[in-house]
Amino acid sequence: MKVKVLFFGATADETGEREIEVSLAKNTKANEALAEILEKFPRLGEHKLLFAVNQEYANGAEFIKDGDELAVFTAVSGG
Amino acid sequence: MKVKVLFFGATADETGEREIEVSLAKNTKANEALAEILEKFPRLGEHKLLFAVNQEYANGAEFIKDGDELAVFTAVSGG
Amino acid sequence: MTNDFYEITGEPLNVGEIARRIVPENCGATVTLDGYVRQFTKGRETLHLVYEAYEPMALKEMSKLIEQAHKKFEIENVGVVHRLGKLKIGETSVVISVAAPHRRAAFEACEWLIKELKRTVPIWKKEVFADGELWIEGDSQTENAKAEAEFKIFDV
Amino acid sequence: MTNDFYEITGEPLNVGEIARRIVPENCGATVTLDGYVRQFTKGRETLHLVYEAYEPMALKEMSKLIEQAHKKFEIENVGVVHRLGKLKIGETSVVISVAAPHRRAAFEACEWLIKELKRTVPIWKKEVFADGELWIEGDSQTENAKAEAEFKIFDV
Repeated sequence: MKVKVLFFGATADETGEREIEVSLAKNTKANEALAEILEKFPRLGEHKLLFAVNQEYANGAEFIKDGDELAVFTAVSGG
Repeated sequence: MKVKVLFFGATADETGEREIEVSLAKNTKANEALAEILEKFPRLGEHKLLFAVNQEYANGAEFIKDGDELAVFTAVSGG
Repeated sequence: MTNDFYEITGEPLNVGEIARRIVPENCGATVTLDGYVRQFTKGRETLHLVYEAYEPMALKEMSKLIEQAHKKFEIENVGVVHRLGKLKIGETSVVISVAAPHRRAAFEACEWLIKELKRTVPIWKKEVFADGELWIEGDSQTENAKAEAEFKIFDV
Repeated sequence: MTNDFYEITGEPLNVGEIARRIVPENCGATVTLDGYVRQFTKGRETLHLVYEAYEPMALKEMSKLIEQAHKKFEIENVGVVHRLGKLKIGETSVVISVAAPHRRAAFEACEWLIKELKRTVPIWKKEVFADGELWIEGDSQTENAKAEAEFKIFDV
């Protein structure tokens, strides 16, 4: 299955990407998906990361579905 | 000695005055001055009053001097 | 150097303009209290309000409050502006704006300033209803009680 | 019926206009937090800032915060507006305005909303200095620690 992965701010700078498509095996969990993304972009590992699935914060246990929108970003700093 | 007495809001309505001149004996204290004012305008007694001498809140023990500016008003309600 | 101001005016108040005037270069947050005329008080409809002040004393008391606020809280600038005269429903009667390096102090100082202003600054509000009008005496039961504890209220 | 709004915009923010939009007929006070670009952070001079958002998620999170605020506090209306893009020194980055029948609730809700916005809404700030630039990661040590406790931070 294919998912979209978004990067913002520091993670967009580290990866040089703002949006990529990633192929995942069926029944992949959020934490496994993140591990695959980190394999592609090891420098992301230098940051404390937050991870969202379909615009909701993920705790890692969620099952990813085909077409999901994932996002990897650093701790927020708005305000 | 002569002093100026100011009224505002409810006390101006009760007395029908905004500013009067009052003659006081020498060495009159603030609470005595207020008592004299109340004698002139007994309906002021229906209100809880605050009293200022020269634009400072008075506790009653202050000695009034010639030319002082006294003010009699109800609990404030700005804001 | 602080950049405080305190004013009494008969003109309409512009909340944003007041908040902007106290923004210092090294601060991160401004907290602003904007008080305005309610249409209904305990179910009774207010047509408009009239504010009156003992102006020179009110300005002195406002100045004292700002001075005390600087001692109590780590704040940079304070602006306090109160409107006088006839106010329509929804019009702003008072604006208090506080800028501070840390927002916690700005929130605390702003809340303290409005509480103290309502207790100590000689300004009075008259509510005008369809069937009469009433000078409001004191902000509320609670705050009246506090006023009595500190000033002498002459209850004859 | 509340009259809340939450927005993300590239346009300059008008604090007074935002505060005005939430004024209801039966409320007496609005509290507004106005956050803006500091010139100096820990002694280093910031030339300007750039804010970026994960916009659809940021709007969802803002909507959730407003919903939670209505449950936690007795408030009437809330307005939250965050600016994006390049901001000059002194320009407002965020405005949070809360109207309530009693000012205590407005102060509490406004302070809670800015704290939570800085912790949960996916918006990031880049500080641009004369000699480089830096994406800020998390609001502060303290608030980061709180974020970790609630969301899972993936520290690989």
